[in-house]
Amino acid sequence: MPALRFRQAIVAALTDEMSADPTVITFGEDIAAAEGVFKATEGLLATFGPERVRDTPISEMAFTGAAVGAAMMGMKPVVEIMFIEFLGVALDQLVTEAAKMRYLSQGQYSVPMVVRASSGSGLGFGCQHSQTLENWVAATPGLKVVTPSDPQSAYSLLRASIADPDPVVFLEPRILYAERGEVDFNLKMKLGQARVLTTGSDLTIVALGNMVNVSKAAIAQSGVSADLIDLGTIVPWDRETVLNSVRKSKRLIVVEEAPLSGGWGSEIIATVTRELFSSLVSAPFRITTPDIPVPFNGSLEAKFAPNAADVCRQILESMKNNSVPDAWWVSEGVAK
Amino acid sequence: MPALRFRQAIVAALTDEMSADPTVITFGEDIAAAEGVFKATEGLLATFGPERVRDTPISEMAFTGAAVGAAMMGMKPVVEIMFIEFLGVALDQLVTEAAKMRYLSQGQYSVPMVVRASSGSGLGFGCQHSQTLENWVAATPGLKVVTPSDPQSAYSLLRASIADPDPVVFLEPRILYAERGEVDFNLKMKLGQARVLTTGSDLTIVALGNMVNVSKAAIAQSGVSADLIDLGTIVPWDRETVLNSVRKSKRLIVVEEAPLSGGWGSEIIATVTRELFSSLVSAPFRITTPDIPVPFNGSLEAKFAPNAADVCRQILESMKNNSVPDAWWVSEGVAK
Amino acid sequence: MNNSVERRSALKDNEVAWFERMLEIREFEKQTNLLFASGSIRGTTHLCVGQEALAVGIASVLNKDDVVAATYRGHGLALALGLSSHSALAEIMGKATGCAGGLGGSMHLCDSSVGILPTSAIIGGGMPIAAGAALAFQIQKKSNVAVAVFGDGATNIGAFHETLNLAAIWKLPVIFICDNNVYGEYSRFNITTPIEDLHTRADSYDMPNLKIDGMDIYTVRTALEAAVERARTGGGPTLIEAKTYRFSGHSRADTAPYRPEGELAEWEKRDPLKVTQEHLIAKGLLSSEKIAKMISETEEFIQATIKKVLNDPEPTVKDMFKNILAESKN
Amino acid sequence: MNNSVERRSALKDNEVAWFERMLEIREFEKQTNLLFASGSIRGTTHLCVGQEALAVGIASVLNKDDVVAATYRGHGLALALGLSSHSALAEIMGKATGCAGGLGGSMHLCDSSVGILPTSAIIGGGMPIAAGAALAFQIQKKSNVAVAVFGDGATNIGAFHETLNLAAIWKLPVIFICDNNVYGEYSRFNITTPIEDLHTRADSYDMPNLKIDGMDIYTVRTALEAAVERARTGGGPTLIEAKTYRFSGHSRADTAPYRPEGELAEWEKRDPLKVTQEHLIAKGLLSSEKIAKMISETEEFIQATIKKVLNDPEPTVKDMFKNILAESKN
Ligand SMILES: Cc1ncc(C[n+]2csc(CCOP(=O)(O)OP(=O)(O)O)c2C)c(N)n1
Ligand SMILES: Cc1ncc(C[n+]2csc(CCOP(=O)(O)OP(=O)(O)O)c2C)c(N)n1
Ligand SMILES: [Mg+2]
Ligand SMILES: [Mg+2]
Repeated sequence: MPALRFRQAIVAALTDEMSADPTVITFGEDIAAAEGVFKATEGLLATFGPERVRDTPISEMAFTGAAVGAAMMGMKPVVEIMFIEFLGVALDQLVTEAAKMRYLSQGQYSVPMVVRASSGSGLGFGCQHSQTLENWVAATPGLKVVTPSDPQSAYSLLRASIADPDPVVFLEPRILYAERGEVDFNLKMKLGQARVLTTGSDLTIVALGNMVNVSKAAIAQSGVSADLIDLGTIVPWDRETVLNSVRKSKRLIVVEEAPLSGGWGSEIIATVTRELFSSLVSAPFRITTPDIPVPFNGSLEAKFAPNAADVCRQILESMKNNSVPDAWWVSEGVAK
Repeated sequence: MPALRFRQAIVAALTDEMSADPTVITFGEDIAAAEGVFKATEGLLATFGPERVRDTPISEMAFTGAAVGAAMMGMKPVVEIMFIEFLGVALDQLVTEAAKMRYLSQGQYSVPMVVRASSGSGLGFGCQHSQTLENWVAATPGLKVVTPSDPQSAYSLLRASIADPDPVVFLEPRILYAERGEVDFNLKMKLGQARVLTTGSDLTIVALGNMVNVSKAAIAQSGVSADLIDLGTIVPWDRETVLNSVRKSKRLIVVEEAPLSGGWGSEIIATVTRELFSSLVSAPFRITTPDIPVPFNGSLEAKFAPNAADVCRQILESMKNNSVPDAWWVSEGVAK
Repeated sequence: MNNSVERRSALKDNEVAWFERMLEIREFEKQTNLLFASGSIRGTTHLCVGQEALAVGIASVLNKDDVVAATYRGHGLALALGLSSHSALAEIMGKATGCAGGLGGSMHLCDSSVGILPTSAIIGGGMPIAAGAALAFQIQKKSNVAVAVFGDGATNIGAFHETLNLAAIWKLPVIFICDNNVYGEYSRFNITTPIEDLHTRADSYDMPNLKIDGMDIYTVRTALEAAVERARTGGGPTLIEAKTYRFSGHSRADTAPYRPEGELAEWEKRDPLKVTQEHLIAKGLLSSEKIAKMISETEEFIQATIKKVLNDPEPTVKDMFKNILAESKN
Repeated sequence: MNNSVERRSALKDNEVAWFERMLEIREFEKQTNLLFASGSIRGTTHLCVGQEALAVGIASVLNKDDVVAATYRGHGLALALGLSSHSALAEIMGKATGCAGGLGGSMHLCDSSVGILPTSAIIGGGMPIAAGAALAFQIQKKSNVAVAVFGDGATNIGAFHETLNLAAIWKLPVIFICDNNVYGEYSRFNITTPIEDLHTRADSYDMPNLKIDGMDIYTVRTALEAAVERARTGGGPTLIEAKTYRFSGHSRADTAPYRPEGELAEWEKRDPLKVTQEHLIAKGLLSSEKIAKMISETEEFIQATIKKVLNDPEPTVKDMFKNILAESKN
């Protein structure tokens, strides 16, 4: 199996879907001639030509909406929103148009499109280019929301997203673009199906995107025996896998790169609590970012998103006395 | 105390703030000459003139952003986004600009603006004009999010929102505009402070907006002894009041007009579970809308948002055996 | 072949059918208004009385495989394009027999068999979608066109600007039709827009543009035919501004008190039904007797439709859980 | 009076100071680029080499109580408007001494004492904000103006259209300056925009507009002075398109391989520093000796600044929790 960078896995998924299905097209800002600011569309223009691979003006509303319309007419457009923040100028087309089309036409029209967007902190891009923002799309019946954590899931989940008959928001943790990993091109993954990456008896950790890698390192450091669940798809998320794991482990931590207030992780906690309340031995809890904009300074940004050392600390503290550890900003006395 | 309609309480709050503070201005589509499609700005143009009360073009991005800039220059703009959905064409200015200005200027600039937006279902406006969409703004450090539930809180919380030095999203349940209630103009309410509307020993119910009224009716029907907490402010929400209540009642239900997946209520559940896990006698849970677009048909729309009868059923079932009742769509066998 | 397709092809080169359809729309809107006033329709309605010539003109020029992205003010266009009055009214009344099963309502009509994309209730919502449909046609090497119809007020929304630019740079087979009915909600368009002729905004995109009399179906057709021909043959998009007038209020119970006195009366002189009727009489295609008969038949037909719709079933609770994702199809 | 205000007033009617400031910006950007390349600056940078005449021209015309909403490509404008090289570089290097405490970074410079609104990293983000500032001035009956500076690519975003329309209809004292540096990221502007002269887009809003040579500070000043005068006296907004050229790549390590051969060299003939220098020499205000001295002094000054910044403290963990809401002030 080849070892690909994450961004190359994206390219491979696009290439394979575009080769297999002539209705797949892709467009976005500087994705064609320049092959993408993250080089996640490298070679596509050369391979598939300017009809199917297009540069757009800086007009996210227009080109996201164009994807909706093209999808309704039988194409499978994949658009790149360079940074998820830019959906702030185009959200209407996704949440209020694309997600409603099947319903409003009672199945006469469907919208098989994918919005790829880079997301998350870690690269020193400042607070307007470093957010995760899943909350903008996560409470939208009619949309699916996917986040890969490594080149393999980037490849397999992007293929599944493109093949999906409904609109999918595919969030790429931009900190991972340059990371390498082996990719089995024959490995299919289904949307809505989580991966159990490590198995263990004491604890269930649910994570997404780069927090999967952080959690994996933290588990190793901590020495606990834990199920690590890579959710992969946030909407719809894999309740069965998570519930089965927690049934066994009786303990749950969600590790999440999103603000403490309002992130998607509380959804997992609320559901697990609802379903498994009496079998839990301790309070399920989240490890998140603090409720602050993403800071630019490098050492501060490194502290901003959950990191392995702090996740490890919280795992160990929580296991020791079945209690919920303080967030680092509380234990370090810098904030409430 | 006068009995005002909810929309009149909005008018009164705007009038009183504009009288007290010449920097308060307001603009939006058809809010001046026509006095608002919901008549929530009635009389303002006549009283305060065309300089401070303005009709805008259909340009939500421009006028929301204009409020940001005016606020930075010492004004206190209140803009009306007629239906919260229209923030889908303007979210950038709120989440990525307004909420970041204080941080990015390290306190040199602040953005004391209010975005008023009608929200929610119940009036037969169809799925693009009936959503609640708090999730678009709720996970944004730097923003406050407020929802009144009656004319009194509409009046007092809107005044507090306008006086607040930071950007506030003020969501008005549009089903309430015509409802009447007594308003004490001297009653001040603070953002972030919940109201305990009924007190009881057996159960804590947390609700927001019109779900407060639904919950009140349900509590009365059910005969249980419950604390009914009207959150009022979702961000930052009043953890103390909620935790204190649940400490006493040991049971929590959140009643929420938002999709089951991804709504703000899971935040309350996750926090209460984290803090009070060992003292809870049963699983805290949410009563929400199903994960579907808002249906137009009247009887279906009436079933869509939690109603008193169903909340009452769920209260009674949950009290009977300390378990979590099924959502109506599960118990009625229409969906999973 | 379904009813909508037949109704659509009935307009093909049949001038009397145009008039007939305009009459149907006029009566449909009149009755919709009454049903709303009497409480039989909930939510809201946006009538297109005064704008029938544009709707039928568009429908008479386009093929059924062309698509149209219209707005909440879409009853007339939908009926013109082929949707039956029954299906439209049933939708507006929330019946299971409506074009969206009663789940969409007045602002969301749809019929894929004749290219009616779900109408959007968001200003500017349909424009990029029309461009996207046109993009699909271009890539598929089809000669179909997409049409976006929107109001004067909508020319101030960002999506208008972005979409026209995108369509121009990609030379998409899309026609933008600004139905300038003088008002956006309760505001005369000059309150919100600093220019008089909105079509000139297309100059910003080097896009052919023109204004036309939207009250005259013949004028509408001529302009549209040229634009459609250009689009079908790779010449790219066009912006057409049709000057019309909204004879009714904006929505619901609005009686348009903000209109200057006499303005409505002035425009009523050019009522599209009157204009068409004069053409047809002059051409010898209609007589006043025939017209009177058509009117009373239309009235009867709409009354019968109302009766039928009133007896139609409502969607079930199960229905509202369908068609959200492909998996929830049935 | 703080340093920024002094630096700003130093430009008042002082042609030599303009040149000096342009030299400072040029050297600042050159060193920023090197610091980025050597790993001392993280994240990204967007240089404005080639665009200095516009930046300093703007700063030399505006009063310190006027405000400017600029973009991520904002180093030059910020320095021109008065921000010190130290404060700017410290911000870019994430130091506590930066204008945003090291929490903002290269794309977010700010200084309220001279009207630098936090620069926005979102295309079109600053335009409505500038209009809003102008609205405040209008209501406050101040004669201040607001200026929005943005790129050629930004004229395709919805906010551009909406904001120009709003500013026109309200006659706001705002000046829109399109810094057309030929490229938006890696795309020549004609790839994404079907017209050559972007300023003509203001015709859509009945707004005065013109294009100018953005390489010549004298031209910039003349055009801006007229626009500012119009704005201050109630005449409303103006759109100025300044034709400039981005001598560097878009950001970070981009070397602009997509540029046609010879294009850069062609534009370098009109390097704004060269142009200004020629003016000043012709006017007898500068000699080549003086210029050589200024250059070496500037180099030394920036080197000294770098040294200082490198020794500056980083923000503490506590700092990042401040200034989110009024309550979190300290
Ligand atoms: C983004 C957005 N903003 C505001 C509205 C509310 N709204 C509905 S119709 C309307 C007026 C539209 O005027 P115009 O474009 O002239 O169309 P007309 O109603 O006259 O057909 C407005 C402001 C909306 N639906 N969407
Ligand atoms: C809404 C949005 N879309 C896309 C981007 C990514 N982006 C950053 S700079 C840029 C090019 C802007 O070009 P132009 O307006 O000409 O400004 P310049 O960089 O040349 O100064 C793009 C597309 C963004 N920041 N915001
Ligand atoms: Mg109109
Ligand atoms: Mg540029």
